[in-house]
Amino acid sequence: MGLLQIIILVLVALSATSVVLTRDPLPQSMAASFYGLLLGILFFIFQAPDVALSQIVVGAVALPLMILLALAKTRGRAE
Amino acid sequence: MSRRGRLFVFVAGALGISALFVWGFSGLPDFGVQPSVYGEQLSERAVDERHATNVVAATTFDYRGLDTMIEEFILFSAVIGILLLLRAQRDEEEDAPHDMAESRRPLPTSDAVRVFGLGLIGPTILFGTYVVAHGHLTPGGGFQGGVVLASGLLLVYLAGEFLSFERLAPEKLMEATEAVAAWTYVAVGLAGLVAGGLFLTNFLPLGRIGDVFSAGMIPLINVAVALEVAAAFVLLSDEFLEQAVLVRKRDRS
Amino acid sequence: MTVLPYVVAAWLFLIGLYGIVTSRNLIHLVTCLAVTQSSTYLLLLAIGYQEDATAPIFGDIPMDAEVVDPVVQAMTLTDGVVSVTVSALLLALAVQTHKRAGTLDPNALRALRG
Amino acid sequence: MTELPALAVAVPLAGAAALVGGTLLKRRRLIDAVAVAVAAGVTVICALLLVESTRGPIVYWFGGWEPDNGLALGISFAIDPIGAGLALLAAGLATAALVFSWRYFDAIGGLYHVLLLVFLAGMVGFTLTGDLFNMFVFFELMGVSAFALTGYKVEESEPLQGALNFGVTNVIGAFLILTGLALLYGRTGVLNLAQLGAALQGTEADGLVVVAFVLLVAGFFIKSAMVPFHFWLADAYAVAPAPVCVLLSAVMSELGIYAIARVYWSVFEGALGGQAPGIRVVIVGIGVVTALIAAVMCFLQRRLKRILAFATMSHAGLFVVGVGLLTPAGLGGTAVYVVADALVKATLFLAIGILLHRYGSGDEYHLHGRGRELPWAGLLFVIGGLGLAGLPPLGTSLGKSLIQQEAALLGYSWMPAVFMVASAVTGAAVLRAAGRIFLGRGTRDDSVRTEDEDEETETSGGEGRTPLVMVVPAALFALLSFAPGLIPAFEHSTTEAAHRFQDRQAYQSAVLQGVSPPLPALVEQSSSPLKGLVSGVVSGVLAIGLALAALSWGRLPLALRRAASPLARVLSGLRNLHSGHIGDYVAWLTAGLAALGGMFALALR
Repeated sequence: MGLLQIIILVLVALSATSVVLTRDPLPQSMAASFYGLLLGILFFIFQAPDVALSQIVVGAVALPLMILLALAKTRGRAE
Repeated sequence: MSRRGRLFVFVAGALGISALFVWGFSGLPDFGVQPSVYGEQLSERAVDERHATNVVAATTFDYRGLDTMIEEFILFSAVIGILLLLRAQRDEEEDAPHDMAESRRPLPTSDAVRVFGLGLIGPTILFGTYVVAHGHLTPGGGFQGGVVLASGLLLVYLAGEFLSFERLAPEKLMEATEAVAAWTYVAVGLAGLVAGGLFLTNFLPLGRIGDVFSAGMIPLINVAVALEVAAAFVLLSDEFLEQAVLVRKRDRS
Repeated sequence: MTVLPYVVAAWLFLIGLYGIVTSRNLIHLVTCLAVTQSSTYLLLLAIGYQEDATAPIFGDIPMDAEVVDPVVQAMTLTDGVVSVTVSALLLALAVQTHKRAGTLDPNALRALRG
Repeated sequence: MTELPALAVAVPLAGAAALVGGTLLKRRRLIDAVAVAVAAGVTVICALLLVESTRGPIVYWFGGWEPDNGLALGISFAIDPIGAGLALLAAGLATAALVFSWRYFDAIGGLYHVLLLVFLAGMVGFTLTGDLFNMFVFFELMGVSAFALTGYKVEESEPLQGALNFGVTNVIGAFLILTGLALLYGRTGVLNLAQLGAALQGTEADGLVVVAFVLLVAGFFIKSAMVPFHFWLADAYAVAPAPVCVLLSAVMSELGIYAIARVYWSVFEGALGGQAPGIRVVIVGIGVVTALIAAVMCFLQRRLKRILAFATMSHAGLFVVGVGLLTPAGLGGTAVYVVADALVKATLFLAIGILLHRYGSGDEYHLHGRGRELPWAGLLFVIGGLGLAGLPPLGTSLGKSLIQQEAALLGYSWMPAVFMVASAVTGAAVLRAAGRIFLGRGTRDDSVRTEDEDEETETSGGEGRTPLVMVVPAALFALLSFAPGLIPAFEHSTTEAAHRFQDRQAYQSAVLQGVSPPLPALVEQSSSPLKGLVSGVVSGVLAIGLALAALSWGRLPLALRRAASPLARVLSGLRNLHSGHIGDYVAWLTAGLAALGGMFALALR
């Protein structure tokens, strides 16, 4: 397998780890967005453009956005 | 359990699972060598049989169309579930629903952001439509395009106000759109019955390979899915946004 | 290196579970769940991948070209949409829980004992 | 007629989408009527499918994609009597739940009905499908609608936590299933169950096959709540509305077990069948442990729904024993037992719903003596409690005795003792609660004050009278729960169905070649009904005795109560494991998966 694949795979693993270890949800949503983007790139390299596109709109945009909104909701009433 | 006890149980389990994965995954073919029987077969026949150049779309919406229909209903029921969950809450909180033109403004939006956002709306919608319409030809389709379309509507929120977003995408309309889109998928399936085939059998002409109007019912389903996804996503954002707005309002008062 | 994709998939699965087990915030937990789920995308796509083959889209390539498996891609697409949907539902539950209990910390939520 | 398989799923889904229109119009009675009509329609469809499937498997290829040279291109439903029977059970119970809900909720709109119909479609599709990935998708559909239904309304404190625990653990279960599927696909390159079975047939059972089997079994064990994957269940049932509990408890748990049977016989038996004794030990062992632990937990509860939640789990453990015997007689006995038990649990959950509707509480101490004015509801509880205990002539006794007989033939001579304990203890818990509520026996409150004094209710409570639409379904189920034991043909036809279910060659040729071989002639099994009668009566009497002992605990000799105190310590340790903490649950799930893998690895080495 190509060097590019190896690099991206390792980056995906590292990025996933950082998503999990970022305990504060606000920075975590940013990390998750970056992770979604990396996965999207990986899927492009795996010759899966359909999945990659879906991963980018969903994983890098939609899900982090919803997390942010949920946070806004719960932050507002933190005592 | 104490934090440490929990971690201990987990680590013990995780070690076991790692061993299990090594044992199981080692039976897989080497990465990048073996095409599957099923996948190869579909790649060979999809263009001829379905006149769709995107084999993934042909698989998703035709050969394995039932999966996608059910998946659409997963989305549908999740949205209904969220409406149910958050609506109960809103009823309790929205004590005085009429005073709010002023306080509903969540954040003062700067002019630069506003112009930027407004400028993006057109291209976004256009791009979304393109992605949906060419789903059977090139990468993309109802899901990806649907989210893009919804983002176009959300830009209105970014550019302007929550209120105008509400006006553009009133909740009732979105709910109805979502239901109609979900219903359309079933109706397409039933149309296959009426046309003399089985449920989800293609009943439209296949057209010329490469045309936007080709591949039978796939573009139609793509549009239904796009509407479903876009409406669902707008509804979800709207539902969460409204929650956030209500909270800010309360904090201010 | 040919096992690397499988190793990474296993890693994503376990690290996500680790996050869930040790999470102190339900929203954080839902994100970790999404990480766990991404392991299945990677596994499926890696199984369907073929060296030197292109995407299964016959727009600009000859009809007899080698392409990667379209079925795993269809499955991953479905899986991905399901995943984000479930995440949204769980987020709504988390928001609602926060409203009732005033906290998102699983350690503080102990109403269902015994 | 040929379109029935598709309609079984399309009708409830189309109905659900159409009902959204009804919610926008805010016509509650219209919504109720349409929802009940749709569910009743699905019931009829499933009944027709059941009748038709007794003549041979029904195979339906969606989109008309029939196999090409024996290779499946599309998705098929492959319907046999057991799958169709479960679908019928789900549809019938959903109809009853909707009728019951007519007057049960006052303030809710139609979204509840929409979700219930989607849930029904998910369950029906799950039982009928013949494709592994499609099974996963239906599993998720069932899950998503069930989480939302569980978390939607508040009865006791922190209800959403129950839905969250339910959601997170079940989603992880779905990942396990998908990972197992990916392994199988990597090996065989196909997804149709029959095709998978054909591809694995006669191959060596190496690590990949075993691990795929472990992952699928673990995923489905999460759904059916086997120890140690069970923690979510009591949390979810304690908070779900009573009519939803009927579906969760009487069908959804069973579907996990059905799925294990389905994948074992259609996919894995060809590769793993030679090592059936090893698999049997593991699965039966897990069933036994679950049955006993859950029975104990059941007896320790005071909230009616939690009592029933653990009773559900305990009996699901017994179902797993029946299926895990891996023989036609074991599966047939389980089928009888599942139907009978479903009717009993439906009766009980609806009876609890009636109490909640009337008194706004589902706690046996709060309700102490208040049920005196509702003797008929007390009767429902007593029938239910004795049904759980398996007293003849209730149908449960027949199912249990069939499984016990088969277990004894396979060398598990101690199995009747397990069945007796699990049945008697779960039955006793219900009878004890009934004695306290309807007769005012026992103490008014125990020493422990509960934290949920201000429990909210899912219905308005305090209703002066109970509407007929709530009484009739409950009474109907109580009557029906006698039926399986009294109709002799029922036992015969389930045994036949079980034989067919396990005939992998016939399944493959029906699905892939479209040819149904003639049905094999059945060997009549000599059953001794007397034996079942004795053990049934014994557990019934034991249950009554235990319930009476619990109600007069304070009056028992002090020495006896002292002797029980070490036991109490063990029990409180067990209770503490059920912490309500999602992190704990997932940690146990991880360890459980590893343990399950280890056990299968040893058994199948």
